Amino acid sequence: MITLDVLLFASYADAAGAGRVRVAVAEGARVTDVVDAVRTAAPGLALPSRPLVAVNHRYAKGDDPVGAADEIALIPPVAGG
Amino acid sequence: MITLDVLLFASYADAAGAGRVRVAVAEGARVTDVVDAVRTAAPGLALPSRPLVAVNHRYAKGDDPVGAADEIALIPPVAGG
Amino acid sequence: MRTALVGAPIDIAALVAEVSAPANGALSLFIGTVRNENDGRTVDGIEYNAYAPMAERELAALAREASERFDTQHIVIEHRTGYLALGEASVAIAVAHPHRVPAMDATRWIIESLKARVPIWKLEHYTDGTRQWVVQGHSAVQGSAKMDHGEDPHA
Amino acid sequence: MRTALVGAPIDIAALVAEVSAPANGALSLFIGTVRNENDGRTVDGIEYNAYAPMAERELAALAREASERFDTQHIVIEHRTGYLALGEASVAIAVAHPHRVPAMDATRWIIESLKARVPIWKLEHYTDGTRQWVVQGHSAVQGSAKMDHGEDPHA
Repeated sequence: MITLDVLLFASYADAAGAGRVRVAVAEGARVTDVVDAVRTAAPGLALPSRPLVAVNHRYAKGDDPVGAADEIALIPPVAGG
Repeated sequence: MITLDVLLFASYADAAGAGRVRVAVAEGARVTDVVDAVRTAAPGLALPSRPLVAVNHRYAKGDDPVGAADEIALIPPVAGG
Repeated sequence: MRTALVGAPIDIAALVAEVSAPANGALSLFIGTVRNENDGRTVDGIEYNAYAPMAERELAALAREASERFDTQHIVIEHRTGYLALGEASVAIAVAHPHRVPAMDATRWIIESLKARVPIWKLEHYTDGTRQWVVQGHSAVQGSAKMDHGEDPHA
Repeated sequence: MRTALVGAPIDIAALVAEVSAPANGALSLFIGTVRNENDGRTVDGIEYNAYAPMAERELAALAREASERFDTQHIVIEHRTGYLALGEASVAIAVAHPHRVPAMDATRWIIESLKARVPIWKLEHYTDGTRQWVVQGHSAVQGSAKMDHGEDPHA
């Protein structure tokens, strides 16, 4: 298992009551596994069915691999400008 | 007959060698009559077949009437901006 | 809403401030500037010549029409006249609106309409000492006499 | 070409100067500002919250992509973070180009792309003391919990 601190922002951070959530996933885990682990760890977050995820500051796909050294963030619908 | 000083600008003024050309047209003349009179008075001007004409600072149509008190100008293709 | 032909440099920051208002979420600005090349010739500067009373009337009409089409009063248009050096702003259009799409649409509509109908002409001065009236973004070489020698009688 | 997340007011005149160059005949500027109303509620100010390293990366990528699509290096994008009062500029995009159409197209492409993909969020503060995260130009009332009480953990 590897431990990851997944970053949360804006409405996600408010809903979780924190700016990050710690999860554990298996070696060889994919982005979708991390999202599933966050759902379990922070049920109050009420994530959409396919939330946007960034890995190392880039938007990632569900089957992208993740490792212990990666910075992973859940990205609520953006609203800049 | 009425006498009119028709204003010229830019390439038209250069071609005519002056910023205005004096023409005489009949009472009840239309814009097209003024244009024809300018062609005769300033043959070096080489006007296009249907030059833009302004009467009192508004674009005019060929059959608009003109009078002695009107300010008439021939408008070369514009190039502002 | 304000439009003007101006003889001095356009103050961009003042235009931005002028159209700003608490209800606006977007501000679109277009600036036309004198560039150093046209049709392959090296430009030194441009002399802008206007049929002033008609150009002022047309600019005001453009602003009114844009105001109706795009539903905002926050429109300023300034156009320079006289000789402009490289890089100087010849025209500036500022439009503010609650929303971005109409702000940008209005700015574009105004510059395109201005170029189509406001009686202003430009005499390009080239580095080789010649000059030429510009027609629709191109120099007036074809279809009319070359005006290299021309003095502008309205300057 | 430069992009930045900034904590202090955006200097519009400086941006205009920064993209100016002798080969450019057109400069297009878009400014997003904090407006006093959204979805019928009276706004006091907006707190802009960014995932800073990713937002900076995305802004730089946007500028690079716009540079290739519209063939100009003269692009500056600045986006504010933190609390902005009414009327303050939250984003400014300046693009200069030899020609007007690509300058305006690039500006529009950048603001639309920025709103679609740069990880920045706004927490609207209303005059009644409540706050709410904005979703796609609308307040996040539907489809998610109302965040009136929320403190921003990243401020």
